[in-house]
Amino acid sequence: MRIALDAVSVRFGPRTVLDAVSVELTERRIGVIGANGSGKSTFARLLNGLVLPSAGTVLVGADDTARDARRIRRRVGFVFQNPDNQIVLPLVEEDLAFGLRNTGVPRKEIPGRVREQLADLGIAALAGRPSHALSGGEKQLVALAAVLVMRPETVVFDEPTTLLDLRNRNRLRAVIAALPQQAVVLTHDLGLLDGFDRVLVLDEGRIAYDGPPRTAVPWYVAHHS
Amino acid sequence: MRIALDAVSVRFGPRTVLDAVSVELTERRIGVIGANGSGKSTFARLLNGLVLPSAGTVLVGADDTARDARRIRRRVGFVFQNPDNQIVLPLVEEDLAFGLRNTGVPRKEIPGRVREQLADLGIAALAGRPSHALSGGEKQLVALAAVLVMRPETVVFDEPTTLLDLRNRNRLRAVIAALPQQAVVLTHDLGLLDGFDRVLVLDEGRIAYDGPPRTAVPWYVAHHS
Amino acid sequence: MSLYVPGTSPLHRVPAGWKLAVLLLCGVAVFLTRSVTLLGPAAGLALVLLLTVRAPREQLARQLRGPLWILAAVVAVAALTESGHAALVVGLRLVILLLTALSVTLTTRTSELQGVLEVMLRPLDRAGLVNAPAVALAVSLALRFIPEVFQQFQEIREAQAARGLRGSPLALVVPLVIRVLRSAEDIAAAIDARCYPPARSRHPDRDDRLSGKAPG
Amino acid sequence: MSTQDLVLIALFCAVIVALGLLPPVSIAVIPVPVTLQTLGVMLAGAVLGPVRGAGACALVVLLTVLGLPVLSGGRGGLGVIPGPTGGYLLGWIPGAFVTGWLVKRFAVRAGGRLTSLAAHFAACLVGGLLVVYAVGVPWTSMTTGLGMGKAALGAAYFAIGDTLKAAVAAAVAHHVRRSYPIEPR
Ligand SMILES: Nc1ncnc2c1ncn2[C@@H]1O[C@H](COP(=O)(O)OP(=O)(O)OP(=O)(O)O)[C@@H](O)[C@H]1O
Ligand SMILES: Nc1ncnc2c1ncn2[C@@H]1O[C@H](COP(=O)(O)OP(=O)(O)OP(=O)(O)O)[C@@H](O)[C@H]1O
Ligand SMILES: O=C(O)CCCC[C@@H]1SC[C@@H]2NC(=O)N[C@@H]21
Ligand SMILES: [Mg+2]
Ligand SMILES: [Mg+2]
Repeated sequence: MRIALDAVSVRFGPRTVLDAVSVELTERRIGVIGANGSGKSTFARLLNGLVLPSAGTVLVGADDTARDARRIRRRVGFVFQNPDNQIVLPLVEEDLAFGLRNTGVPRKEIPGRVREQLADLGIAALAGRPSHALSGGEKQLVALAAVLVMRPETVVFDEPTTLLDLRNRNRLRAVIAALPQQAVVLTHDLGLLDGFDRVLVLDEGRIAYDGPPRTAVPWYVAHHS
Repeated sequence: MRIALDAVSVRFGPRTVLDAVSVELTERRIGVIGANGSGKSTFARLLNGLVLPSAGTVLVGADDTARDARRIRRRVGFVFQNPDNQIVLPLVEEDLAFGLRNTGVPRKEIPGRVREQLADLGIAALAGRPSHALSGGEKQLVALAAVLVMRPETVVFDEPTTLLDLRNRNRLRAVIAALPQQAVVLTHDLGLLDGFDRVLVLDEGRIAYDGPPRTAVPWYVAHHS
Repeated sequence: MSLYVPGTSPLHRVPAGWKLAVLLLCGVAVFLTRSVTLLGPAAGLALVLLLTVRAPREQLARQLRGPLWILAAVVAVAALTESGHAALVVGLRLVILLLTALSVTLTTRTSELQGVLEVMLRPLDRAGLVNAPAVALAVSLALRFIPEVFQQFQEIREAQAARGLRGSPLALVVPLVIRVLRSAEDIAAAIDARCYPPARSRHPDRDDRLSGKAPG
Repeated sequence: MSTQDLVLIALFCAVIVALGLLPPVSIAVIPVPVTLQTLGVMLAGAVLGPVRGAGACALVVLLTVLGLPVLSGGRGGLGVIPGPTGGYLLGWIPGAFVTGWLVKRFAVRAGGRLTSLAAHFAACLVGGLLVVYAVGVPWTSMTTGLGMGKAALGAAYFAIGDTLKAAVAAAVAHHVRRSYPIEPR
């Protein structure tokens, strides 16, 4: 899908957090990196209308996030930085089923798709567990599963590996690599970007570098430390 | 300080999360690693009485967490996995001052100590910012500062680097290395443990390995992936 | 977290709708009589009913302790200011209501009651007075977030205790409320991202701007 | 009603329940429900506004009736409603509504710090105390057959605590409005 930012600024009160950013995202694997507070999460939230531009426009396909936010949110899946806010029902399996029920997937197919998605992420055993009693990493995987099971056209990941152990981090890397959809990944885990098509480096609300990971990651490391 | 777990089990309903763990923590730099759901956060919460053992006892110095939780909490600082729950006042500097005021630090000294602590972590610029509107990494650093400014005898860090960028991660590593106090660090970020005195590897609620990082980290990597 | 006690007693096997209907009748009936010879045996029956449920003793004690104290106070006031008979009538009525309602609560799954609720809401939903799916979602959301909010509460208290503060309600509740307001934005976004409300809902897609906080 | 309104209702319901899980500040030996939950009721009205505030309380009532142990001391179930405190519980719904309506009408635009605090306090007192008791007392009288005067004894017993809670709720609502304003609705 084509996501286009045209001269987008985001201001919170007196602070300018994103400053006249123009960029067109069409590649399948896009990474966004940058220092703490550089504006990554804000950038991500622009892509599904959770934050609206103070100036400029964000187009997702042909829709403007300022007008068609609801429709856009169905097409752009979003995995939040904090998984707590993303698991909305009391049991893990109910939570995954929730989105499917809303989109009118036939009742009979739902349990199968839920099981399949959980197995894909290696967390089939969590199906019947209460959501609040999961460990941090378990929550992160469940939140991810709940978004992927919806099969959105584009998936935005805001730091998807923060709470994961080695094995699950590798698994997630494989899952992202295998996704048929477009993926936008914001992360401090630079190794996650191997094989990506394009990496943006944010610095104080501007795109400071834009290129393939092969050059962008070293550029970031050199300029950042 | 000497922290001693004696045959400690933790059960949540039918699930046994820690299983008859006995260990004595006296070293200055102790790491705890293990897969997602292996029991690290539960282990950490035992150390300051936030979780009480279903069986066995936890002694911190001469105090039992089941009886003297309040006194122990002043001696054992705790940096939570999720910084959101830890920041309590609307402005960053107020938040740091808050603990100092409560413990009767003379009024005049407070602003100085707050400034110094923020500068130590490289976040002096955040002093006047509203604490709920910080980025993920900024929050994590503020939560850390708020605990360190109290100068507890022991500091427990539950995954302190998850949201940090490269520079801040390195800074945190240096801060931990320079801490005069005992530190217990639970993390998936294995590089953080360089130079530690001792590393415990948790596996399904038991201590599966106990040794210096030189041997413990490779052991974990080999057994885990 | 429900009060339901798993079991196979006769009361467990009665459909939830029936139990509620009988309970309602019972509630009306006890106020139609002041006869101790009727109310007395009825109270005995209610007690037997509760005992057939075979609930754990602590569970029963917790549910009954508070109400029984209030009951005792009420009976005492009635006995002192009115008559022994009046006190007996009041006491028996409340005992009957308390015990039968508790028997139903202990033997009926939350999900069954939710089912009854849905049936009762259906006509209201059709009349456009209530949005039944929204009520159902609200119930589920509350169940999901009660433990989470409680945990946040404890962590905030914990973090404050570690920093020398004890028992200041203001310092405890302000951060909790702000957290709740903030997370509501994310939770709502997560729900919308999962295509709520369902397409065939009576409520057409309105583009209700999520946050009053969003810039622009 | 937007999704966010629904979420806020559910979350404040959770706050009210969580306040009941805290070890009760027992004033007397008698375990009469002197509960911090009324603080939550006032907050729901004062922070969220009339409609959502009342919604949060209605949800608590619904969960109670569905047999969940959401009231202080882990009580719940159908028996609460016909019991002597059932009226107070039901009174939470109009109580939060009136609190919210008053806050929206008078407190939000109040100028200085003191005026704002006083306006919030008055709103919490009228909604969270008067309105709740106005439902609770006749209900107690009805279910127990006692006269209104005697039933009002219960209200008198709760009044000191509830006045304190109104003060706390007012201060909390005032602070929250300063650092994280949302429009009462
Ligand atoms: N609602 C808000 N109000 C005011 N300032 C905000 C708000 N949200 C974010 N900010 C500020 O905007 C800047 C960018 O925040 P953002 O969350 O986008 O950073 P980030 O790149 O994701 O950082 P991190 O790596 O730490 O997650 C930060 O300095 C943050 O303090
Ligand atoms: N309150 C609770 N009730 C029931 N189970 C719980 C509770 N808290 C934790 N658990 C379970 O106990 C196990 C250990 O949890 P814990 O949070 O200690 O793991 P962890 O090692 O910190 O994992 P992570 O690396 O993902 O943070 C997990 O499987 C978790 O689901
Ligand atoms: O818990 C219950 O049984 C229902 C609520 C009764 C509590 C009432 S509300 C007003 C008054 N103030 C209190 O602190 N408790 C009572
Ligand atoms: Mg971020
Ligand atoms: Mg953990």
